[in-house]
Amino acid sequence: MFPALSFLLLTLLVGTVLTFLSGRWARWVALGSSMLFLLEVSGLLSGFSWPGVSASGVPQYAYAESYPWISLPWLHISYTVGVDGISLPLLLLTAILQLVTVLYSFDERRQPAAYFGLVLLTCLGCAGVFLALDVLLFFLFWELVLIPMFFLIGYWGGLRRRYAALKFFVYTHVGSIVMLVALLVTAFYSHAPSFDFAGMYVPAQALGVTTQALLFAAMLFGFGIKFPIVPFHTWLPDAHVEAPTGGSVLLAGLLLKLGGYGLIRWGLELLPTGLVHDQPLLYAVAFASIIWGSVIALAQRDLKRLVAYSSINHMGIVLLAIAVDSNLGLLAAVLLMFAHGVVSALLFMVSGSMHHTFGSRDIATVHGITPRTPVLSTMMMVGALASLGLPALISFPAEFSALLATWDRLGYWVLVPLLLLVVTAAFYLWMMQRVLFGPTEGVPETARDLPWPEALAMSMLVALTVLYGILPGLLTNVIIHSPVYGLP
Amino acid sequence: MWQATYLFDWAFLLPLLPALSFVIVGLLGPRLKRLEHGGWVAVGFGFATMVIGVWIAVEEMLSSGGYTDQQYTWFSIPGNGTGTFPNGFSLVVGTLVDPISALMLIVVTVVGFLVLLYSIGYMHHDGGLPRYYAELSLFLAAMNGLVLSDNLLEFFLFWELVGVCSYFLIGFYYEKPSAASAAKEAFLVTRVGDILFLLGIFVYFATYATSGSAGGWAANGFPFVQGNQPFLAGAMGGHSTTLTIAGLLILGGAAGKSAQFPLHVWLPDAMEGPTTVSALIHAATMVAAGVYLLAVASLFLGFTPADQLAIVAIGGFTSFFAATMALVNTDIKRVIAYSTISQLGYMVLAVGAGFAMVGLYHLFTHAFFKALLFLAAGSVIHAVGTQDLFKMGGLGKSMRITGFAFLVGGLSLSGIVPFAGFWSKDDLLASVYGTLATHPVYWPFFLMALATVFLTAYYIFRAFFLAFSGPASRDPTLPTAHEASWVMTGPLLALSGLAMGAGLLPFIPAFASLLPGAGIPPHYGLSELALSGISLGLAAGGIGLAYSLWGNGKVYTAAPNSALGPVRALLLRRYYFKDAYDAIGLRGLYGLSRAADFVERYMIDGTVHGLERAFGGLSNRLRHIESGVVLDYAAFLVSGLLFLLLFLLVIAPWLVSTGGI
Amino acid sequence: MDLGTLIPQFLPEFVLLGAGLLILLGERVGLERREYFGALSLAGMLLAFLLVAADLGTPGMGGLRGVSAGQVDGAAIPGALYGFSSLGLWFQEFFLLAAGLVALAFLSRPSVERGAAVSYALLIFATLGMLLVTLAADLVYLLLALEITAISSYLLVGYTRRDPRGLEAAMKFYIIGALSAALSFFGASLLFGAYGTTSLSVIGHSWPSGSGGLASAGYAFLLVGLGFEVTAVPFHMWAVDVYDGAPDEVSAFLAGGTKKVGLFAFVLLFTVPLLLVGSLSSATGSARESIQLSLVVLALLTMTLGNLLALLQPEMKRLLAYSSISQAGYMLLGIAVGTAPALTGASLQILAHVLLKTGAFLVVAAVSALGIGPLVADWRGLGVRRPYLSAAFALFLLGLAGIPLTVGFVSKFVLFSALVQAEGWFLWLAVAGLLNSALSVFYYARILKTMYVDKSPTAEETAPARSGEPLGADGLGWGRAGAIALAAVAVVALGVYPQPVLGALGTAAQHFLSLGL
Amino acid sequence: MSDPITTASFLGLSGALLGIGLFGILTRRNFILLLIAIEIAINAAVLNFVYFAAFASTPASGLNGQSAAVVLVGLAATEIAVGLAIVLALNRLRGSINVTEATSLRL
Repeated sequence: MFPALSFLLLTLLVGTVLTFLSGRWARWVALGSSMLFLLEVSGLLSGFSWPGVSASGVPQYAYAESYPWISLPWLHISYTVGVDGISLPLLLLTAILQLVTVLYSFDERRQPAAYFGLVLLTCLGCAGVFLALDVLLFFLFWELVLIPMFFLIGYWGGLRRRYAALKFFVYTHVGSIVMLVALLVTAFYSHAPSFDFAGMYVPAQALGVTTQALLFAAMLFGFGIKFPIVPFHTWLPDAHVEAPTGGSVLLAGLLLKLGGYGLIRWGLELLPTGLVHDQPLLYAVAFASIIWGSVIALAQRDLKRLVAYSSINHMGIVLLAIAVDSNLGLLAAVLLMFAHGVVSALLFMVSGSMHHTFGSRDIATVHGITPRTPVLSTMMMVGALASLGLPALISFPAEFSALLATWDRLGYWVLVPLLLLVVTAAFYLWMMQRVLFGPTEGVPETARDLPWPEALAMSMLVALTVLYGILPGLLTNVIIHSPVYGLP
Repeated sequence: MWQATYLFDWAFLLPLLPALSFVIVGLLGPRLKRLEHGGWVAVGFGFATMVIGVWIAVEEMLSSGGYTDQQYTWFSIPGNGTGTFPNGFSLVVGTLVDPISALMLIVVTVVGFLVLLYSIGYMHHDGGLPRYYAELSLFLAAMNGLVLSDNLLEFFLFWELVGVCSYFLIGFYYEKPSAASAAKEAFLVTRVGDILFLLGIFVYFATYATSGSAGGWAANGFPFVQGNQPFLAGAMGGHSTTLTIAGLLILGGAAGKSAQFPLHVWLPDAMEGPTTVSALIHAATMVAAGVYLLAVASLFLGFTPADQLAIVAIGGFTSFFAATMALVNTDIKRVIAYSTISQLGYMVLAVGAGFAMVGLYHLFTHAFFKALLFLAAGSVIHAVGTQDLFKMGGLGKSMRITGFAFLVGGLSLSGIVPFAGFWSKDDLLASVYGTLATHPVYWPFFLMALATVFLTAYYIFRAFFLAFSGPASRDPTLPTAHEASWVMTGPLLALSGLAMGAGLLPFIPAFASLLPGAGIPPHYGLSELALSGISLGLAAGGIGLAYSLWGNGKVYTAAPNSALGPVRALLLRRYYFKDAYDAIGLRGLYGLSRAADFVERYMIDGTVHGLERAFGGLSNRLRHIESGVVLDYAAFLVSGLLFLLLFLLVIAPWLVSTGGI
Repeated sequence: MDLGTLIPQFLPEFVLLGAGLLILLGERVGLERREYFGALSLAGMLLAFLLVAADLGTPGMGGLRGVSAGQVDGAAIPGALYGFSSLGLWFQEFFLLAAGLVALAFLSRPSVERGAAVSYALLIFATLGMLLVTLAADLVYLLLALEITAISSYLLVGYTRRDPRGLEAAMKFYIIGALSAALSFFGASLLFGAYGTTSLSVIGHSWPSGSGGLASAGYAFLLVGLGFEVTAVPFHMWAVDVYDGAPDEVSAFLAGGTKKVGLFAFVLLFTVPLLLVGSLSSATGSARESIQLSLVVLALLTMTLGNLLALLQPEMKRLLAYSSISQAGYMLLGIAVGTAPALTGASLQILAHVLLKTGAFLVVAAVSALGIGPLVADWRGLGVRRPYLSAAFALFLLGLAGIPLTVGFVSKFVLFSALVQAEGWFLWLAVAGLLNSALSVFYYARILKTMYVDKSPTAEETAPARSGEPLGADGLGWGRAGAIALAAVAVVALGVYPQPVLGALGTAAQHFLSLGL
Repeated sequence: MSDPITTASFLGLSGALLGIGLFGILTRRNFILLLIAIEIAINAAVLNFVYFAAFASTPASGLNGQSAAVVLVGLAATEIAVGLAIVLALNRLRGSINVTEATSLRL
């Protein structure tokens, strides 16, 4: 069978390297390779058929490949990749965001080759994480994501970029270390025959309750920092505020999803008992993130910070959906991650454009921009409405299923996220009232509406927001081809 | 009958056509200068929609109240035999044509079309017309979708969409800070209701997931109607407390949309929008959606007695409460807005008392005469450019048609025979009266409703006399008013006709089949006649009082120090509700958020920075041990040796002897 | 034994000896161009390398050394002075690799330089000593071999004799070295006193029975003596000054080469005693645990302090010195655990460090040859000015930080996996080690930031390397360029596909432990 | 061990030697005296070997110890030789053999 996934990774790698080397033409190379990426992923989607669960109850994967890599008497590591309904939508998200990011920053002037190369490298890493089914391979790609993002923030970022980049690096690195330990312990203490997912699946589930609980808690910390979960979230606002727009887009759109995906793939699937045992902790953390993110967002003046905190709130809902451990919840989690990926990307692009259109992202000083920049205003409006969960836009079906799943497990506790939806609506509406409406203030004479690359990138995201909002079936029909079935 | 099935199957055109108009006007609007920036496009689509809507309604009449349900799966999850949704779970979007939705279709499409037409004249001088017509079309689409919804989720979906349309249209004059903030307020207050509604949906969905036919409710997409039978959760059994809670949550949602107490604050402020919008959205259709929801719920899901009492209480109280605030207001639109709240209270009251159909009957008539009142008021504002009643006056001569229209609307609202309002309101009061024997607890609310008749007649005619009667305008600076073009007067006349005749339609048997069930058309026994007499008397009294105080250019001013003074102040401050909500929202929530932000910056991040500094300091300290003097290094080495010896020769053996290691 | 059996057994060592003597002879007869000596020593090292490779390649390990399979990876012969183990042979390869890289880089120093010949000869003799260490089966033999290495490296550090910094470094190195030599001698004497023999395996097996703390004291002294070699904290302080003051290539050799000898000495000395930990009666078993504990404590101290000290270190060479101190900590950890997986991990980590550290120091050599200052800050904007050189350095740093697709990542992964696999309280060692590597990432990132993010001091320097310069190797000579390139390639190759080497090391470690038992 | 008391006393002697050596190393700043101290420290080890060899349980063991002692003496000689070489170079370069003065290598 044709090694589709390896081919995908290979083309990504080649594209990245070429971009780094192609100097003035970098943006075109990047654009081309992004389109190819999207093309390949759509190919995967069209040919996707999930082989289901094997006789021994181990979930299997489409386009699966496995080649031995490192083999010692006590250590069996392989290059194993494959996709199922959980990873495929996220892979699609990666392809989409890579394309729009390249498009959005098409006019990047500072070291374009390096910039686009790093963007592509980040996406390569994310794609790898979503594809990898072996502990080492997974961790390898996981770490690989870190470096380009560090440089994107540290070199192209804002005034406090050094601080932000370092903070981002430290937090996520510490997180990934704890995660690695948890994965290693899972592999060794369960005496799994090999480090690949299939090899660990049955032994890991056979681990004792206490072990599983501890391991899952460790994974919650490790993956949670990427989520990010309160109180380990403070790297996120700084990173977002300082990062260049492209960086923020990838950060919010993809990097946060790595945490969610990892927790599902390596936590929920390998350590179900641990999950159940840790549920109170999970609920506490999720509620904390939901409340904290939403409430603090209300006080923000910097649009990027505001969106960053709303991301914390949304990812809290994702965590909640994972925590309830039902097939509806899992579906909601993946759907919501996809939705948040698209919407937050849109909102960060809006913030970025706002910054270099008006020279400020301060929603307390820039007012009534609508007459001057109608297109930008429309984008901001759609983004905000999508993010506050308006029906017929992408987030609604996801949030609806997530909250329904929560109600199903937690009963009236669901009022917590529900009421916070009001707060979320409140800070978005207030933001719109201040920035879009009212008499025009703080808008420099030179302010012009969006340049075409930004407009194009954003309109693509808007189109997706509407498309998947009206036809969520396009996604859910993929997602259900995964262990979503198997969950009790 | 073949063409019936034919058009039912095409019911989805009703949301689709205006949606199409939304896209066209939204994209091409700015190019279509000739067509009033797309206005005529919207009107055209509105007309087509009206034709189809009315046609479908007529067919529904002829098919004598059948159900026609079309379903399109939105998304679904396969079941895994366990959990709450063992047979999976599917969310559908469908079009359900049944009597009451047909009735609503008439209201929405007819008023919608008339308002669009009227806008051509009314909005002519405003900027941003493409936006206006696009959003109005989108609203029509969403409203039709809502009316045709065949399950709660879809209902909620369109419910939110009409909400956001109202948000945009209230904020149409977004340069005005007051408009922007009113829009936000409307969205947020209704959002509170929406949250309760959503939770209610959860309760129903989770409780009855497996009830009903074939695979259960969940697997079939939670339809209102299964196999031509109402789903009637109540009948499915299930824990009564759960049902009650679910019902209350639905009521919460309805209260938000229909501006019932205590979520009523947003509607008067919503008058910041263009008057046409107030007429269509905030009088005739969207705000009535709450009542429609209650009716649907009572028909297809069923309420428990506890729910009914709560609904009655809310409705009865709101009708009175809102009317009182209308008594003193000086803004012509706000007066009508308060009367809308109060009339919606009537409808809620009726539904609660178990007469959903009567409630809808009143909704039907109210839609026409309230839209008429707003459009007439709009025509006045268009002419004189102010909304302050105390600046107007004597417009009756210069604007005959408008004056006539407003008069018709006012009489209909006050419930003077034979205007439309009379029949429905009378029927409503009579029906509620009928339940008092079995539910004496309804008494106070019935009395409130009855008293409201008097207040209503008073405040609407106070407005009428202030605006139209008297010799001339009180404010000479105002432009000399004159009647507008046919696009505005035409709809006024059409609506006047409806405001007069609509109340009699149910006497046509075919039409009555749209309102199946108790008391339609009204049946007049002795007690009913007596009651009509009383209410007519009250209304007449109200009108009389209004005339004696305000007629012929008189202006009544109660001495502020008199007993009425403080009351007046209280009413003008709207019982301080808005202030209270602002306090909660701004000082409460925002303050909390600022506090949290402080904690974030200085405590959570502070800890991190503390750690950072600690490491840095440690590193610096240690580095300076490295003196560069070789003998120091030797000293360190030797001391290290001593430590090792100490450990291996003394400590370790001791530990071993004590079993430490 | 007569020469007839000795020569084939020690063929590679003799080859090196010959090369060294030839070089000295050559200088006598008036050769002075560096190229001759370089070629000669490289040839010798290459030949030795191939011979050892052949041994490793030959099944049953009889091979060219002509020793019966019993002596290689067989049961140790009681009282034998030396024995052949495949693990030892692998380490010989590591040492030859390090020495080879340095010799290659040496070529780029001024063609005619005072003491060129001597430096090559000393390099070779030091290497010779290192090779001998790997064969030791006897304490005295071990110390003797160590001294050969140590003495040659003292001289190597100060071989220019004109450079005060170099000489000061030599002086410090010598004083501390001699002191710790004395201590290890004393420790050896105590062990001999305890068991009446200097055979490593015998001592290892009989300890701690029947000696009133004499043996424990002996081990303590040896820990210090060898701790100096591996720059274990608190015996590390000389290293920073010496690496700083020595000629750059020599620092590369010290960090990449001689230090590892000490580590193998640790393996020889402590693996056997540690092997039986737990499998023994509580008293003796726990006595051995106390040694293990002290080793672990040393290791933790070493890596943590090494990292902490490197954190804010402004000078490039000193920073690298501290980082190599912390790296030694990881390796000690692997040795202290004493299981086959851990030993495998430690060995790979050592190989990784040989490549990475040698490479890094050679880049430093190249950079200072370009006249760029010793401070990290002086490297600002080097990424633009010297793209290839900077890329290589970045690669080595990423490797040291344990970033994927470098051998450094694989080695750390294997090592820490081994710690986890050992279960019990070793898990926490893995955590500590990982947290440390997280800490280390800071200063590596700091350097990367300086090279790529920060602006160059002056516009003139920001001009990219002129195109005329050789090999695009940024104008550093062929020798350095070759050595750096070689190291870089090896780093990536082993990072992408480590299986061949890793697998062999795994088996070797297995054999070695079974040999000990 | 044959006779603990004598062993103890001998160990005390060699220990004392070592101690003197270490003390010298830590306190002397003159390189020459430093070398002497080192010599003393090493000789403590040599003395141990000789003593233990003399009281060895088996002849083989005795031989082992004596040969070790001899080797160590040789090693000590080379150490000192190298040390002297460094002293000379140092003296030529700085004109002083005070080891604490050479502190150019430091932060």
